[in-house]
Amino acid sequence: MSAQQERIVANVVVPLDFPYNYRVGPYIERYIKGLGEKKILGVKCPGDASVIVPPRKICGKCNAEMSEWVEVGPEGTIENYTIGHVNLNLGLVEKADTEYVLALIKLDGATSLIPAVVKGVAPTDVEKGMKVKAVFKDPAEDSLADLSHFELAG
Amino acid sequence: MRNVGIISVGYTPVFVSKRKDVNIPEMINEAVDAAFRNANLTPDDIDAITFGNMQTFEGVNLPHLWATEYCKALDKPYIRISTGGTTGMSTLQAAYYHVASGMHDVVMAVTWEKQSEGDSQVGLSGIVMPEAMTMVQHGMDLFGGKGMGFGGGGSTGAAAYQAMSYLHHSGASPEHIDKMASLERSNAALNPYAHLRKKTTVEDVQATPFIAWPLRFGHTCPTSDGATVAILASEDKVEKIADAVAWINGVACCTTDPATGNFIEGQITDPAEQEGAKIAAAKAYAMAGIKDPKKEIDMAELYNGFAHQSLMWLEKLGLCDEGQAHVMLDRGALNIDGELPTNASGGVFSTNAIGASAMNRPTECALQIMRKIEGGHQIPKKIKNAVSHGWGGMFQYVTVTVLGDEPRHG
Amino acid sequence: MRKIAIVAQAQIMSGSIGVPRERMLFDLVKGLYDNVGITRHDIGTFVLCSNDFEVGHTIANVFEDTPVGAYMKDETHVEADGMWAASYAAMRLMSGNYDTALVVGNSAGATTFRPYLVMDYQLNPTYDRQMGLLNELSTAALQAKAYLDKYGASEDDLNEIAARLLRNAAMNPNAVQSKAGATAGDVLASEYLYEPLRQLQCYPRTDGACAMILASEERAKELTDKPVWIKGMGNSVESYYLGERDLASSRSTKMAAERAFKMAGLSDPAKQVDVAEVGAKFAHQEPILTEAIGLFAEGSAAKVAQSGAADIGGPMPVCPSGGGIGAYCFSAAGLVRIADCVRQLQGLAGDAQVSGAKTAVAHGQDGFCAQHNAVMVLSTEEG
Amino acid sequence: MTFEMGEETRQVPGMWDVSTYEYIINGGGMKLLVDAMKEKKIRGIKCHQCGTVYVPGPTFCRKCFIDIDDVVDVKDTGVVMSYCVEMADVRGNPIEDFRLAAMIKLDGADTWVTGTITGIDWKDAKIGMKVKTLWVDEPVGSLSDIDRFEPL
Repeated sequence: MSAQQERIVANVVVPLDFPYNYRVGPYIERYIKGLGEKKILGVKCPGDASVIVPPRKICGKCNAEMSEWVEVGPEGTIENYTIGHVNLNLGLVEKADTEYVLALIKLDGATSLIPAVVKGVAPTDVEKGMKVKAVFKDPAEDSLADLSHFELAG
Repeated sequence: MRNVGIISVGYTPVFVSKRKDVNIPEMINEAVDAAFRNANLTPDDIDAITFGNMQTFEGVNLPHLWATEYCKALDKPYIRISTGGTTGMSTLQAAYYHVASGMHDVVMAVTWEKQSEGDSQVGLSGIVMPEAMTMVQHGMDLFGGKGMGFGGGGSTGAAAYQAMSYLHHSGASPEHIDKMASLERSNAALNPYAHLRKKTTVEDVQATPFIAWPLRFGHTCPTSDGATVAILASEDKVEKIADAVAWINGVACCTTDPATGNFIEGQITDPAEQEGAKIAAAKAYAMAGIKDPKKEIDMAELYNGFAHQSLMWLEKLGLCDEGQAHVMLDRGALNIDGELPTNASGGVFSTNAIGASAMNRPTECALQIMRKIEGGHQIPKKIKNAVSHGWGGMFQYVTVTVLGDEPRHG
Repeated sequence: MRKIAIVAQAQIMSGSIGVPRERMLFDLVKGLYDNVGITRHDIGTFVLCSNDFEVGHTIANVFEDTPVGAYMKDETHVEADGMWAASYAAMRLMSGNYDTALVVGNSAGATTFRPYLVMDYQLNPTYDRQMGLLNELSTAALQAKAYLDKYGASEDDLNEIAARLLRNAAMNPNAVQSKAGATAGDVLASEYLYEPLRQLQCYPRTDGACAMILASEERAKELTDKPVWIKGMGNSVESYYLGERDLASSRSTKMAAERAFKMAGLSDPAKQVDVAEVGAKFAHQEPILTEAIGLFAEGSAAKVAQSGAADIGGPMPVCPSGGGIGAYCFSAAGLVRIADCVRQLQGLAGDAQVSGAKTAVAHGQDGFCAQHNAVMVLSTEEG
Repeated sequence: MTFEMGEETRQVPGMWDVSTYEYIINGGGMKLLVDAMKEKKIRGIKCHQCGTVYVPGPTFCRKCFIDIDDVVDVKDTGVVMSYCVEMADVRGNPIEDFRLAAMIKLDGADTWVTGTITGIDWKDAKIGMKVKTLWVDEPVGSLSDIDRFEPL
């Protein structure tokens, strides 16, 4: 290819974003309504009796439809965690103002773990097995954010 | 080569413009369960799953991963195919090769779109976004029409150019497009899985305004939410687990070039030329042992985002001579009870969950062959050979699948 | 089943490719054709691999057909990791419908898109994407922590793995992140992102493409005297939901490997495999993946890292190319792992050559914490 | 069929941040073209093997699969290969002034360009009719230096 053409490369940026709106479906809909009443709802699999939070239609292990609703938590246990030193902003790494604890939490009565931020404990002190308790937004916003974060229990 | 057949088809209970009651994987799951139910199969019967949609229409990257449980795919081989408008049939053909290769015996193909989650106009214009921006940077007047290079055709895009070129070369008139539109919408009215299901007269079509002459609103497809699933099996498995089968006897695909979208490097082909369709059709017929498609093909399901395309594809796929499609239309040959029933389902033109649109063509053929059509559009005559067709990309992709009531011999 | 071989491969990767994607593809593929001595008309079927969210427009392959020579040809497109494109191409050949296939994957994660953002688009938009807690890095850190806790491995072991990969990458002309003589100390000196994950344990942003020609037995022997046979293929998927998975191990990789080894007729991979190229995006994924494949004992990362067992000169060399730490070309990543195995088996790996390598295993992944995994067994022996 | 859709569920937002992407596009053919337009000329690239003339010019011939770089001028007259008449905007709203939009094969080129044709009632437009370029008075090196096309 000729040098003449090789030199000419256009860097193009498209000055717009594509918006979407997602229907949450009946399971997340009911889960959000539960949060408004400070309740964390899961569903129980008729196959292996596992309790899944957040709730969804299908248990993949049993290929069964889950329709039995159960309340779990609000207390739970830290099963796994990481200490965040950064945040991602539109895919770019930014240093976090303060380090924070992101944990996978097993709610009492649940089989699955949910990811959540744990506050009120120094990152250096956090440990697997710690008991934590859900903190709800008050007043509720009628959104997923109503389960705000977790803090140490008791 | 191993023979492969479609042994079950599952649709979402409806194809509509907005499924407000379910999320994406919940909708997909409705079609998956229907496919199992319709052939008394269970997930344990499935060796692998192929999955296809156009992901920018929902803005979810690799959605098969989120949908794993809902496709009953846990612990199974799983692959995602995406080729634009042809995605549905490309996904079916991927399932075909999973079986024909000898790697697997029973494979499920899952295709869908939930277009109400996004903006399909944006999704489609997104195909050429960087190129269009380059043109704009060089002074193209994108919609104003001044200067060189603007798209034209309004919301029909280059389809209007394609329609005009087709009419010119075929001798068909704009009224033939109205007539084809009315025929297909009336077929759709008989199909419980169609989206636009209102019996439509030629006058009804002609009452709709023009978008870009020669195309009217009444010539354009809707955007739909829906999913379609097919289960394929090898010949030996068919005998064991299937009560009905339609054989996939010929598969082919072809790409030309982004004929109407390569603004910055020269548009090279007539959008109505569609050489790729001729190449793919010839391959698929040869594979299926079909020597004279005009005589041997009993029905056609063609991908028609716009009503003129049904006529155009009939000619490109060798189902009639060039310029004869509208003559067949006039003598009723394309009706459900005609010589060559064409888009008895109502076509993409009546139902368009885009990732599933090119899948609904072969699944319609399969159900017609199995005589398992629900609703009133079962073709009365016996179907020995059917041809299904997909179209997409920037007018450049064509897929063809030939189905039969008997497997290929030799 | 019909025997399929890889005839030749070509790859180009960079931290800033600087030319249009289409031009990059044309140069790469034209070079491959010339190198093998064929033209585009010798290719029976084209299988492309790219992703709308990586190329940044709808229908990723729309402008990829002509640059790879597919004009008026049979072409299809896989939208997943390149490993799936290669195995699908192999299946198309195995069917008997074609004798030759070109597989091409490409991705411009350094220039065009932001890999961590594109991963965000994989999140369930009705929950995880709304919560904003999970992302490429936080999920990786949770996976690393799960492994360290379960098997008592140390962060130093992860640093040793990263250091080895950086050293190997220094011998790979295509690597975009490398350091000759890198030590665990170098990795330790890099910033924490999410503990225990450090910057140098992560894949770098990479532009590039990889192309390879597959052929049936007859054609392969006509086209090369060094065919690399595809002996086994397998893939498997596990749950999307991290809270329902054992992150310290990879169930789906284990199943994928079992399927691939069964097809290849390998009973004792740890002994029978000479070299492995796994698509680990992060240092901690290497032990998780190689253990699942069966190359090392479960939970043996510490022992392997400290003993140098995975070194190029060691008993079970892993990623002599530098793997995902050297370069990670998203949609093409798994294809690059296969290509690096081909380089080893054809004796073209230069300073990183594993002497006498006859059997190799390649791995590719998709999803968070490697939700979906594929394994391919390659060999110089037709068998 | 008696399928009843369930209750409507809420929507949550999402975004594809296309504006964060940086595309690298071949600018060679476009630059060649718009530079020529400054002199009221139309310039493309010819494949020295098959003779195909592309406007704007790519860096390789998609048929012959070889690098191409022969710069050629094509005429500013051409033939209408296809056309349509825009009667609604891209969102489908009817417009007052219909626009005759055409795909035009410029004499000497194998590829087509699109443009607006004026000076003829749209009902009289024909595929195959000859048209000529109407240039703006003072071209600046932009695709808009071609104002429109008119029957020859």
